[in-house]
Amino acid sequence: GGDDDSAPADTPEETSEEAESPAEEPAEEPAVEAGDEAEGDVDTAIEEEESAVAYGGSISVGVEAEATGLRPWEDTCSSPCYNMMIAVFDKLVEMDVNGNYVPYLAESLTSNEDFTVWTMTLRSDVTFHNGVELSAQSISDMFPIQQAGAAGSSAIAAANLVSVEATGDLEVTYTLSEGGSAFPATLSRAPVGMVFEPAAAADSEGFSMAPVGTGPFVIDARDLDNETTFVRNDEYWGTDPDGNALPYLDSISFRPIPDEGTRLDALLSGTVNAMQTLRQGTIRDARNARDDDGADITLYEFQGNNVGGGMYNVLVPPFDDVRVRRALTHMNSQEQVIEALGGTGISLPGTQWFSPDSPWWSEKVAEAWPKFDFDGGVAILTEYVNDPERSDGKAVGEPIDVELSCPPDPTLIASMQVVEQLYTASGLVNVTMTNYDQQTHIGIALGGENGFVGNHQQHCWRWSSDDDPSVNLNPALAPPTAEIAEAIGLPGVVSPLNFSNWFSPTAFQAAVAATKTDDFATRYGLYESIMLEFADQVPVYYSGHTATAIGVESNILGLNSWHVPSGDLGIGFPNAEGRWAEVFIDS
Amino acid sequence: MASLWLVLVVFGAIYAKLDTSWFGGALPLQDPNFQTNGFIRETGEFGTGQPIEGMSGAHWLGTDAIARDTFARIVHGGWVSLVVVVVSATCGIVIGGFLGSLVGFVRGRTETVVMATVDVILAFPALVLLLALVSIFEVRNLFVISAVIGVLSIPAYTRVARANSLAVSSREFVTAARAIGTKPRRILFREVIPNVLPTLLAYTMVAAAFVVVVEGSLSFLGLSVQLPTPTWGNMINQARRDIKINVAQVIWPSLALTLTVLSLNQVGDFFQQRREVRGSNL
Amino acid sequence: MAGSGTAHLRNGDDIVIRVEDLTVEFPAKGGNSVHAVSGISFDVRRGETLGLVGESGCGKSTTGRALLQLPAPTGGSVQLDGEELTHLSRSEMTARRTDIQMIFQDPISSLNPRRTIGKIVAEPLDVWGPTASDEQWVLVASILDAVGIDPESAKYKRPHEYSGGQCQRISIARALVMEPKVIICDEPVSALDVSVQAQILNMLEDLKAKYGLTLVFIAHDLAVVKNISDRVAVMYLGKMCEISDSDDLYATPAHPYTQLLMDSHPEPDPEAIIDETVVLGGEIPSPIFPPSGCRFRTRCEFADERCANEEPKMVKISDDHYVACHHPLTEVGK
Amino acid sequence: MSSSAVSDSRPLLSVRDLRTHFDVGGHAVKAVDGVSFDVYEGKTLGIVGESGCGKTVLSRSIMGITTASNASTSGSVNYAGTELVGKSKRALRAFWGEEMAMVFQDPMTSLNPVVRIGRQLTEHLRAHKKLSKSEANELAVQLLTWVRIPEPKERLSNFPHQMSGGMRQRVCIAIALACSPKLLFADEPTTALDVTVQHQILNLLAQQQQERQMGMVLVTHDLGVVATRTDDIAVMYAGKIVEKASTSALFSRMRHPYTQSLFWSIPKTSEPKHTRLSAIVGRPPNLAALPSGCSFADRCPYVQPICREVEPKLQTIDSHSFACHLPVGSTEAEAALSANISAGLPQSEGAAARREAQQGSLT
Amino acid sequence: MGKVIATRLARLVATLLAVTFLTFSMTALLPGDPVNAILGVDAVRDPEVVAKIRADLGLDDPFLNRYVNWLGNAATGDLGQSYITDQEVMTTISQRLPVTAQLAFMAILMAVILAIPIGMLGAYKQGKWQDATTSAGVQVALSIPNFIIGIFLIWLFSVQLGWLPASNWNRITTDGLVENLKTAILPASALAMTQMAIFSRLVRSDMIATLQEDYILAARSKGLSDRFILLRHALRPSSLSLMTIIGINFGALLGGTVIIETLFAIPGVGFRLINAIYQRDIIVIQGITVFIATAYVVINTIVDLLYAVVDPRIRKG
Ligand SMILES: Nc1ncnc2c1ncn2[C@@H]1O[C@H](COP(=O)(O)OP(=O)(O)OP(=O)(O)O)[C@@H](O)[C@H]1O
Ligand SMILES: Nc1ncnc2c1ncn2[C@@H]1O[C@H](COP(=O)(O)OP(=O)(O)OP(=O)(O)O)[C@@H](O)[C@H]1O
Ligand SMILES: [Mg+2]
Ligand SMILES: [Mg+2]
Repeated sequence: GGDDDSAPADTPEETSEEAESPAEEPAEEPAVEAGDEAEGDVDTAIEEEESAVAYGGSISVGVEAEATGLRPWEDTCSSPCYNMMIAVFDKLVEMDVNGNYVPYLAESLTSNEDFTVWTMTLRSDVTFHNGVELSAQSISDMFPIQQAGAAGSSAIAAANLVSVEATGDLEVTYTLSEGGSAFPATLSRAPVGMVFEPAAAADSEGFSMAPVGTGPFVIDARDLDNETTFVRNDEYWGTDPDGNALPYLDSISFRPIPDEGTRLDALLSGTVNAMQTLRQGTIRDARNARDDDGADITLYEFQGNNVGGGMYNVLVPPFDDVRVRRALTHMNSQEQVIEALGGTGISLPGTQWFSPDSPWWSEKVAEAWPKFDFDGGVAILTEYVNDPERSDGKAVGEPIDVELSCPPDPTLIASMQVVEQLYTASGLVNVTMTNYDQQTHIGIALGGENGFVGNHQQHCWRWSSDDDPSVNLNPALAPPTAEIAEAIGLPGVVSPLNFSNWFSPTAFQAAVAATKTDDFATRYGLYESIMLEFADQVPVYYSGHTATAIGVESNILGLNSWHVPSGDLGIGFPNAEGRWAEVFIDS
Repeated sequence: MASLWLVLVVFGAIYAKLDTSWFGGALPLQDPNFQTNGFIRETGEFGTGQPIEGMSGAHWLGTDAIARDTFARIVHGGWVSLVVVVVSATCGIVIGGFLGSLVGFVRGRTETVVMATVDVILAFPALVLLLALVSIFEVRNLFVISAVIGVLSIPAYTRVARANSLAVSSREFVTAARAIGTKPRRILFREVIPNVLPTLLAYTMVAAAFVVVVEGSLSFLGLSVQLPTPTWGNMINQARRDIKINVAQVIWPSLALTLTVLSLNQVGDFFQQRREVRGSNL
Repeated sequence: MAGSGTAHLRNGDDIVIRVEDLTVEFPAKGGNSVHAVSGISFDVRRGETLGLVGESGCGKSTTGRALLQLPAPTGGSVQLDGEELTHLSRSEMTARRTDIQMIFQDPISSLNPRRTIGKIVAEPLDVWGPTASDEQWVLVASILDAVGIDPESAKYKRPHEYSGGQCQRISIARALVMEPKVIICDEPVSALDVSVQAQILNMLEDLKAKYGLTLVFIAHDLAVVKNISDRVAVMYLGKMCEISDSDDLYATPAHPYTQLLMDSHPEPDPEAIIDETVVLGGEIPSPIFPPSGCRFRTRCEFADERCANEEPKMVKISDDHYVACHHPLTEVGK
Repeated sequence: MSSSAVSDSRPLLSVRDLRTHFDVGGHAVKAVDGVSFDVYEGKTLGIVGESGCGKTVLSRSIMGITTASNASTSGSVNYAGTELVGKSKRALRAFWGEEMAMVFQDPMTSLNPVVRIGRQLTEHLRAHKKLSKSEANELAVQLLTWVRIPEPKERLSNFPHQMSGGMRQRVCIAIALACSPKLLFADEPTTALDVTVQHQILNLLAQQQQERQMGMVLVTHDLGVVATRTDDIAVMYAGKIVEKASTSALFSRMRHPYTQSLFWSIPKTSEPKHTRLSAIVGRPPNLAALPSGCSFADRCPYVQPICREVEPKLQTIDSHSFACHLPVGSTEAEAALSANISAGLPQSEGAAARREAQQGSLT
Repeated sequence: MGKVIATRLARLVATLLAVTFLTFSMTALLPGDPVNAILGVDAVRDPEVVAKIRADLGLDDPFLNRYVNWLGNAATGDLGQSYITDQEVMTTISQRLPVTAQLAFMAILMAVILAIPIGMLGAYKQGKWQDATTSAGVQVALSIPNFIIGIFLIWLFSVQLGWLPASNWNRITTDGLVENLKTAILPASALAMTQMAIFSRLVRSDMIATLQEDYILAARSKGLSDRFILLRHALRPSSLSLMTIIGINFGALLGGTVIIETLFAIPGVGFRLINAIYQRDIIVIQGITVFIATAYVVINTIVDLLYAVVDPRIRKG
């Protein structure tokens, strides 16, 4: 019940945008229509659309949850919400097919040497839906609103953004208290990067129901929990590479359908024309419907950086001993877990925070990551168990106690039971399994009162996103407690988001260093070193990358071939977030 | 028929729970939590079982998403239903039955207060109450779940008991007991409650059916008994994800649930009918 | 009539029960009250049987229960052996319950269906003190025997295994076991078959002699009341109409209501004359709004203005024969 | 009501050897076991007997409204030339209400509490006779007038609970009379009522019966009720008729010991207070396991060995039928009684006391 | 009558006070923090930001203060704003209650329409094969979890036959009644099954008791047909417990259609309630709870009043 099907999963629902830093190395050329490759994993199919485009028509899209709100500065936004927001709002910066951040509503974006001052020029021909013209002033007027918003204030704090000033009609200057090369990522994400009409935002509740942006679609009706409809923005600035005005569709509506089965059924029965999913099981069912039952649908699958798995709380014995973490990781068969998740042939096992499709992916890390090696794991664990100095204070030879906790999602429940059986098979682990609902689960992991330490042990969690690595990785490496922060001379730099409470000065410094340069090779090296340290110290573990998909009726085209203003192809549909401006119905 | 099924379930549950070596282990019950495709320590290899499999000789009712024997899980799942039914019925009868009998007997302000409380609980959306109660407890073992469901079934029992107690209290043997100078407490325990009990027991059968379903719903919300304990509810919930691949995995536990509820109702009806002697006039 | 007054009360040491101006009211909807019993008085001598007759709803049972303070009356006095019961606290009253017992109309309903006869009959003893159960049983058995129930087989049987008449015997035994001075019999034979009725009536007579009981016998059947009572009181709508020695009452009824009852009573005699005019005798009025003055006046052929304004008081019309009527039949010359 | 028991006209209802047995756990409960009698137009037959002797089952079996699934009825019920036993429910329905009607024991429960009096009075008329609503209403008012309910118009919209017991029973009678049936069954119509009301109701029934020349079967356990209001009486014991005669004949000379014992056990206002009643000992036999011979033998003051062996046949002498080997008043009976008294047979005690009392009063 | 209504009102107020207090305590006891839901997991928690949010929501006030504040506002019709969406709770409810109410109403209506004939048949043919069959069918319906029925209905009517939409809700106001019914019929049916089972059991057993009444026999002896007796004489007195349970279950459905609403993606109260619970959106939980409790009490009061219509014996008192 509830939309727990999606919510209790992990973090990616909450915030996950596509991002990659200015990358040199292009991602592997996307090719085959996703799905039935030999290896079986999801691949991302982004290619130039062949058919002639057509105007008109309406489509409805089944999404997995309602957007809590459509205020970029205020509402935390998950995948379904992004689908809607992107219809109304344009982002200042977007990501292209190669994973580079490129200007979108901006025409250009440059920084000074130490990345503390960023200067942006806006497009000139843009108006908001309410007729107000977009200007540099609009952007700087947005800033106080963003500072007051729940989502905006956090993002501003994370980016160390201190001021946004209109330094010309169309020129905006961003000043950061501490320079960061990944700042474009911030401008590509909703809380700061999505452009809304600041005057209209004064009425916060009203805005959520009737958002005003510059996007390809204009809000028409918003019936919470049921349907949100957008109609064509006739004044939209964007065009396709051939100069045709966008968007093609007359209208698009989004319908939250929390139940995975129903959502797929809704597509198969024509109740909706498109649907998204972040579940392997649903992708599997959709593939079956297409391949075996001849359903007339196209599946756009995407294998993102997002990787499922979990954390060991290294401040709690026995997880404070790396041998235990390493042993448990060796004993954990990702293949088996993926099968339990229904993702065999869909999801790839994880070895790092980046998927093999990502420019940040490192072969070296993949090699170094503790593979499934049951006997190896048992050997290490035996060593710990027989260590008279063992950290959990139990008698020599006694099994360790592990509390394994996931939100009560059937999929996660299945996977945790696989882990449990593997651990138990060693005879060295007593496993207790607990399920708390999402909020409790998060609350426990965050810790709150006791300095964000938490008294959790082994928790299901999800890591990473298609954003610039710094977005997710840096907060996760910051000191988890005030003492540690004090000790390294950075008092106050305590991160609640360091869920595993693992702190390594070298990794932390590498992460900080990676934000001080925009040289891809340097940054790649730094992140690789961090991932190698992960492979060595094992504060987290993986249970496979997250495959996502958007399924559409097969006459709906264009989802995989939208363009950034430069005419290049855009990133596609990461995390089941579609860009709908260039979608059309083939008649 | 009905009682035969119940006996089977109860026996299965107890057998599964207590001692699978009865009859020299001749009964073919597998380990309900054993993943047949899981890692086998001895051989150092993975098992040959298949997840979400159909019926076969090895697995009479197939296997679930992690290749466990569905038949064994259903038999073991009966244990949870059994305990939940017993505990909640006990809660209901002991607390609800007592309160209802009491207020039906003494009437007056006590009755107003108790029945108002009952109304409040009934007016409260059950889901919120259930979620809140379940979340408050740190551990969610079988006992806690049963107790929570039990607490929630108290109002209904109270109502039934009160209605009956009202009727019993107006019977003449209660007045007779007063007339011989029996103290109210003794009247309550000796005269009223024994006469309210049979109806309450008949109601228990119907309520038990309901309780089995409630446990299923709790499992559906992921809030029932801690894993890996199988319950019919959590089996349905887990198999639901793969319903497009193998419907049977949803059907089997549903069927067990259905048959049990059906049987309980039938047994309840039987008890009820036994007390009814007159026939229809039509 | 249906009046009040205390002229008929007697004096003497042998008065066991003396009821004066007994009033019982029950709350009714809309702030009204049911005037179930309105100021009746009577007394009962030791060893005497007082019969109470009247139509359904006239307050017979309520009177009977009021004697036991179940519930305590709204007003008036009830004396048992000279002791006022209405002033007793609950526990004091409980202590007096051994002296005054009650038998109910419905024999089946007055026995707890889930207990054995042995337990039911011994219950008063359990309540009243820790007698060793062997001793208890001896007493219980002797009394069961006295009421014609085989003690040995009764010990473990339950009420449903007995017929109505036997159940009534059992409840009589339960009352007797406390060795009470007075037993209130609330229509003990109304629910029984004619043939069984005779058995019970005979038995009550025997027991009365054997145990020296004083009875208040409530019934609506004139013949039954006459048969068993020494003195009969006729009630109508919460009031007392007439009280008299029973032979005398039946020979010369003085109250028109008593006469109406007698005319209506079907005697098993084909030669009896039926008064076919009693087709429209009127209905008994509501006890919530009883008529003013004489409560019977709405159905009385002799009623006049006086009856509406003035409540008749008990007057003596012959030796031990009192009537509350402005126009007693003895005077009218009927 | 005249006292002539036999009329040479054809009987309205002729019951022959009617049996209704219930199958209870494999045993036959012989609730009605070979009952025969006739009812004539304009005459009243009283059926008297103890509780459970089968009176109700008898009258319901005659009408054919026994519904128990375990019941089986055999014999013959001939109503005005039509055989009713074995007729289908649908066919019988045409007789119910129109030809024969029934008044039930308890007026509190035999009226539907949630349906207005007006509708209950006439719904069957409307079904049978296709009356319009206003015609039906008119008739309903008339019916209530017949049964002497004041302000009949206003009463039509009343619900049963707004009326007293006596009024309700009158309504029930009105319902029964509505289609002008030729035969009326009244199953203990006054048992639940007060004496004064009983008196009114019995008067009303008698009046209506006379006016309409209906045949009536008056079922009761009260000898007093039948004494003055019936033409003939049948006494039932354990599912059988044990004595049957015209009312006057029966009361002047009771031939069956059961009838006599019953009569003696009733207190009478004419007797002085504390008159010892002669109770019938024991209780009626279990209908599922009747003793061989005479069912009354165990309670009979006159009982002789033959009574326990041979079931007495119903014999008729001067149109007075009884089923007894030792009919009361016969010399054999007197001898048997004396023998029993001297043998100290408990069931003869009452008779002994009575004999003594009689002798005492003679001397 | 005035007095009756006054006592009823007093009871309603007392019940609501108790319910709201209970809700407040319950939600206060729930682990988890609304701030996490507001910020999202990945958001960097700047202590100042967190403190500001808490202060804005009054989360740091003592429990009783919060309750009393809420109560004061609620008394003036202001149920507050959602922590998460900032929507007025009143608006949230007014948009969703009609949906859930319609579903509940349709479910109950369908259930009653089916249950009465089924229950009557069972009682009329008690012990015969008709009774056995319907009873068994009814009990199967009773024990199949209703989401299973829902999944089946979607599969059959949407995917296989393509007759009806698989999810979501067309509002009468915007799409008209026909379109509205198209989306309502499947979820209402899924809900109706269980209700139908409960109702028909009840009708059956009450009817069996009614059929034993003397007045049924009396009606028969009047020569009325069985059909007529069943419908005109037996049905009404047999529907008293049915009415009670309709009242209770209607109340329960208003708050408890969560699973079906989620399955069919219907914008109803339960759907929002469960989300509010998951998000610890206490103010919304509170508002919805109050509404459900009010609805429950009001509906049951109406049922009590309806009793009098069905059973004139009650009318007098
Ligand atoms: N507990 C009560 N509450 C309200 N009214 C009562 C109560 N008990 C008795 N009454 C009313 O008091 C009146 C007298 O009742 P009571 O039972 O004494 O009559 P009764 O003469 O014994 O009648 P019956 O012959 O039917 O037993 C009746 O109108 C009855 O309705
Ligand atoms: N459906 C049935 N199944 C079994 N036995 C039955 C059934 N109906 C009636 N009897 C039995 O038939 C016998 C006669 O019953 P009936 O009701 O005719 O007695 P009655 O003479 O009318 O008694 P009362 O005076 O109490 O009304 C009783 O012993 C009764 O138990
Ligand atoms: Mg009484
Ligand atoms: Mg009878």
